[in-house]
Amino acid sequence: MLYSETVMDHFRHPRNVGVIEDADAVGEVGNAKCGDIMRMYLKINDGVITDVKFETFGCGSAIAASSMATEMIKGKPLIEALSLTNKAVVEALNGLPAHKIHCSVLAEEAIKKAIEDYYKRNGIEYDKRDFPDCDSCSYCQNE
Amino acid sequence: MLYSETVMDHFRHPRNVGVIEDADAVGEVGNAKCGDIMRMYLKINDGVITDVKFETFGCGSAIAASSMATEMIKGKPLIEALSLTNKAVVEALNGLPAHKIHCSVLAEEAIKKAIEDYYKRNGIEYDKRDFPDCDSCSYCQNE
Amino acid sequence: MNVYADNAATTRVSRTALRAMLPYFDEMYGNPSSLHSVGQRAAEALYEAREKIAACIGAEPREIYFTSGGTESDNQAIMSAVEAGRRKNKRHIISTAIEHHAVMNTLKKLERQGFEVTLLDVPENGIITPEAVAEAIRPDTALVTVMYANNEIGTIQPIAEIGAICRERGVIFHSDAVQAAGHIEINVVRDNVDMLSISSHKFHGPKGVGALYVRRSVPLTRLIEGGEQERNRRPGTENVPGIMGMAAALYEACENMNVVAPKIMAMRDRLIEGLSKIPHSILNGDAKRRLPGNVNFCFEGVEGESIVLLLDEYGIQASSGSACASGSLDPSHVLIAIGRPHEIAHGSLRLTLSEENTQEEVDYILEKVLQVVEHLRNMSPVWRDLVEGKREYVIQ
Amino acid sequence: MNVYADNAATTRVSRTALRAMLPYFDEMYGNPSSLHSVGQRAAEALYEAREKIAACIGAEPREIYFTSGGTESDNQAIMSAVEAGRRKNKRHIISTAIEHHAVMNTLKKLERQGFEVTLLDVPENGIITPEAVAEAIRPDTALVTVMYANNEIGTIQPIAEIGAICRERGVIFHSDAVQAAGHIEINVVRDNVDMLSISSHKFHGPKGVGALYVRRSVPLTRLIEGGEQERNRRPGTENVPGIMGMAAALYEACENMNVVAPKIMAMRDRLIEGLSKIPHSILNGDAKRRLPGNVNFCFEGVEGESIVLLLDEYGIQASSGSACASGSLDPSHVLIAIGRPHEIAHGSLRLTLSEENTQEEVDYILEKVLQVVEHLRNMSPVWRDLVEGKREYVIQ
Ligand SMILES: Cc1ncc(COP(=O)(O)O)c(C=O)c1O
Ligand SMILES: Cc1ncc(COP(=O)(O)O)c(C=O)c1O
Repeated sequence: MLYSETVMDHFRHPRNVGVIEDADAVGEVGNAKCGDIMRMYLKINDGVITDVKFETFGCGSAIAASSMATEMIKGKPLIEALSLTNKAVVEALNGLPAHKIHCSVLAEEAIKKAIEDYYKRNGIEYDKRDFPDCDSCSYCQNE
Repeated sequence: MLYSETVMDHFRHPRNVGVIEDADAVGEVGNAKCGDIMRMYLKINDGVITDVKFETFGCGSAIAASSMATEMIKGKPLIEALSLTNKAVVEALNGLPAHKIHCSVLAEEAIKKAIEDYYKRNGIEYDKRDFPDCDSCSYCQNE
Repeated sequence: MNVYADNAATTRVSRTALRAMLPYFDEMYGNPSSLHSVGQRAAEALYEAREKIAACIGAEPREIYFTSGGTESDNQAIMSAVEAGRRKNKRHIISTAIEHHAVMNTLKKLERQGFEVTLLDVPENGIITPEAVAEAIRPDTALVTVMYANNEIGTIQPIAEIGAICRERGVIFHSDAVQAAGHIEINVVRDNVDMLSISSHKFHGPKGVGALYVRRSVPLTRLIEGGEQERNRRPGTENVPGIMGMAAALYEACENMNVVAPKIMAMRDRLIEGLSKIPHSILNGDAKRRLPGNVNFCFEGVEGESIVLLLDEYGIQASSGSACASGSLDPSHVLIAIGRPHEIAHGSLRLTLSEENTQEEVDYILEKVLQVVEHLRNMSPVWRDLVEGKREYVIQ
Repeated sequence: MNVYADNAATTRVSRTALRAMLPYFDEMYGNPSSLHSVGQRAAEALYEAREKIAACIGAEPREIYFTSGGTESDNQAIMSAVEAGRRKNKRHIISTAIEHHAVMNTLKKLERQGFEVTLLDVPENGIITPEAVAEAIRPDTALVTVMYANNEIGTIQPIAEIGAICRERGVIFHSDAVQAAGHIEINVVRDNVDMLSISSHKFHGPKGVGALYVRRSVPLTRLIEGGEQERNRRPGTENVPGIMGMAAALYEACENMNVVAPKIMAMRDRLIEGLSKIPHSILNGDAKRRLPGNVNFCFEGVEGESIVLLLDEYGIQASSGSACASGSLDPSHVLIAIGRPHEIAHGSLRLTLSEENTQEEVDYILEKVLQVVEHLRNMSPVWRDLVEGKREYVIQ
């Protein structure tokens, strides 16, 4: 199969799909042009992610990676969520095909974007270089 | 099949194979280098071919063409044998593959060579141009 | 229920084709170049196959060359025309923006070698006009290559009209008929085609074998060097069983076409009608001038691979225009060429039917596609934005 | 009695190979590029086949590329090495005078394109020396290509020794192992081979499919353009059943080699011994360093095609070195290369055995060859001249 059983499980039954209407932070990466968009909604309490939901437009591995990533940060302190790497997501998914690795990168970045949004909303200082920006992404050749 | 049934019949059971020890004429064409040699022996009486035998070193169609050609001139006046064309031999054989046509040419030429030999032995004048000569043959590239 | 609806990708080998192949594996397994009877029996089989295929497309047996598939046929046809052109200092090639990669990438290679390639724009209906070809022809045009029918959106090009123009203007005309052969009627004489590619596995023959029709007077050069097989134009021991399977499959497809095609077209049109009811969906390619079995839709707000994977969960095999499987993130060049924006082109679904499909299956497909599109839209941030008016619908 | 003794031309597809192919025609008929389960099952099959073939020759799965046969593999290997050489301005190629046409004619094409080709002379035993290769290598040598075993006279080249020299000198080394694979042990690591061609139908697999081994670090360029199959190196929908058949056949051949080869060699040696008793006959190629099943003789005073055709009348399928069937009048370039004069080279007979042959068949062959050679000598003007002393025997 193209995807591992874990990927397929998360694709078939994605965890934490949906919206948090009163989210404390929202992060979005990708664009429809390049074929993948991920949006993460966080509820944050005392520096801990108490709830997380996602919406994804994208391929099977994008959906699975979003689902897995939300599982991995739910209930975790922000600082721990920030250190989640795409590699960890790939491992948790039992691997992704080489050309789908970028989906795990998107998941990592969507979380970071959401946390950045939280820092911004709350006037918390942070180092911009720790956060992704779309221009540095090489996956889709924006015209 | 590569060859028509007629070719195979003449190849399997060649007519007039052998030598005429006291032949009135012998003609030989081709050479071992190019893979085909035909030798025709004639008995001639009153300008008529009363007997003919052949020996051939060569492929299936060379043997069949020799056999067919001897059948076609046996009992015929020299003048008629001289007008035997390779095309007639091919037709009598029910066709030859394109790259085997030269075998029928060899058969025609072997007969002509034999008749030329007869003319020479008997001091009969003839036009050299009516007879084949190996140099004009394009089938084997003699180095 | 299991519904195979990906017949443009490849087809099941028919019983007729399989039956035609089997004896050549372990009974008449000779090499057609061998002089002996076992080899000659294989050589005779090859000739029969050549006759059958020729008969199906209005050609003569000696105008048929066997290859390893559609890709090789396309490559050899184009490289041959280009070789002939090179000798006359003609370095211009005309094609379309919606060709298969086998043609497109060969043209790209030629561009790198200094050839000039004009790719004709394709209107939204996916069908180029003969006039566009006529206008593009120049004195130095070595080749016009236009596919008979498109592999993604199924549109059928006006090949006979283009052929007439090329013949009149003295330009070699090749058509990639890989998707057309066995599905719609082809006649190389009527169509004035000089070269035509076919691939066995697209009409219920085996994979790994194809043919190239080359008109008598058109020069064909070798793509590979070796022995003297295929009249010294395509070396290598011939794939005798594969060729027998291809010939049997094409013959059967052409014989049954009049009966089978209308049946498939009815299913196609029912599918098109049903899918059109999904809001913000659009049919790709002309509704009528398309292959009998081809249905291709874009659904706004969802991505193609996930549609395909979810349908597969329901036992439905389909494909998406996007070339995800191949590692590329680019959406289909065909959908872009007919004017679909990138975000829409990513959300395409291709369903390609054969005579093995049933009305019942069509209804099952309709039910499941509806379900899957709804499911995916429900988790799509793009769809949310559209619904909430934050983004404008591309497809009304 | 019917005796197939032309296994170097092609072989019967084994039951194992056929069984491995069958499910992929009409059950698991998916396109390996398709995302859905039917396609992915085919993709998995492809991977299994790659593993099997790799295991047989000591390679890694990702070093195996599937092609349409030995000819294509040879072409792609040579053209790739040449492409790599061109970039470094290396325009010299070393090969032997006894290569198959797939190699020889590719080299001829390259000569026309300005490459310099050194064809190593071959001694009478048909085996070149590693020293000859070492001496021929120059700073601008882009490729050494030497066949593993010869298709006509069966001689086995010292591939491991040549490989060691090429590796040391940094020259790409390709070997056409079409006749060797499945018949003698090959290990690409031990042999220091960079590229190696095989063809399925020479070891009881199906026709029209082959493979090319390419060492990890060696660049492979495309011969044909198209989709991204075979890691973007060989486009075109993969011949899945053919590939499965090839893998199964090679695996079986390699597994059984230790048992089967000695049996075939015993038959071979019995044939050689028997045929040597025919006056003025000579074995072509080294008596021991030859393929297990290969017997090749010249008989003075007779021509090869007629031997083959008459043997066929007795139910024995054999071949002649001369390329009569192909329309050429030239005798085998291999026999000429090992020093047989033209007139002798025309009179060759190749008998190639497989595990399907029996001792009884060998005796039958011996009886019939004797008979046929005598029959043909009796009608041969050349033989008469030899017997009558008008011509000198070439073979004593
Ligand atoms: C040594 C050798 N190389 C290459 C080939 C070509 O293989 P294929 O005919 O399968 O393309 C053959 C057999 O024909 C061969 O014997
Ligand atoms: C239009 C078209 N051309 C060429 C090809 C290539 O054929 P094959 O994969 O058999 O080489 C295909 C299918 O893949 C096709 O659909």
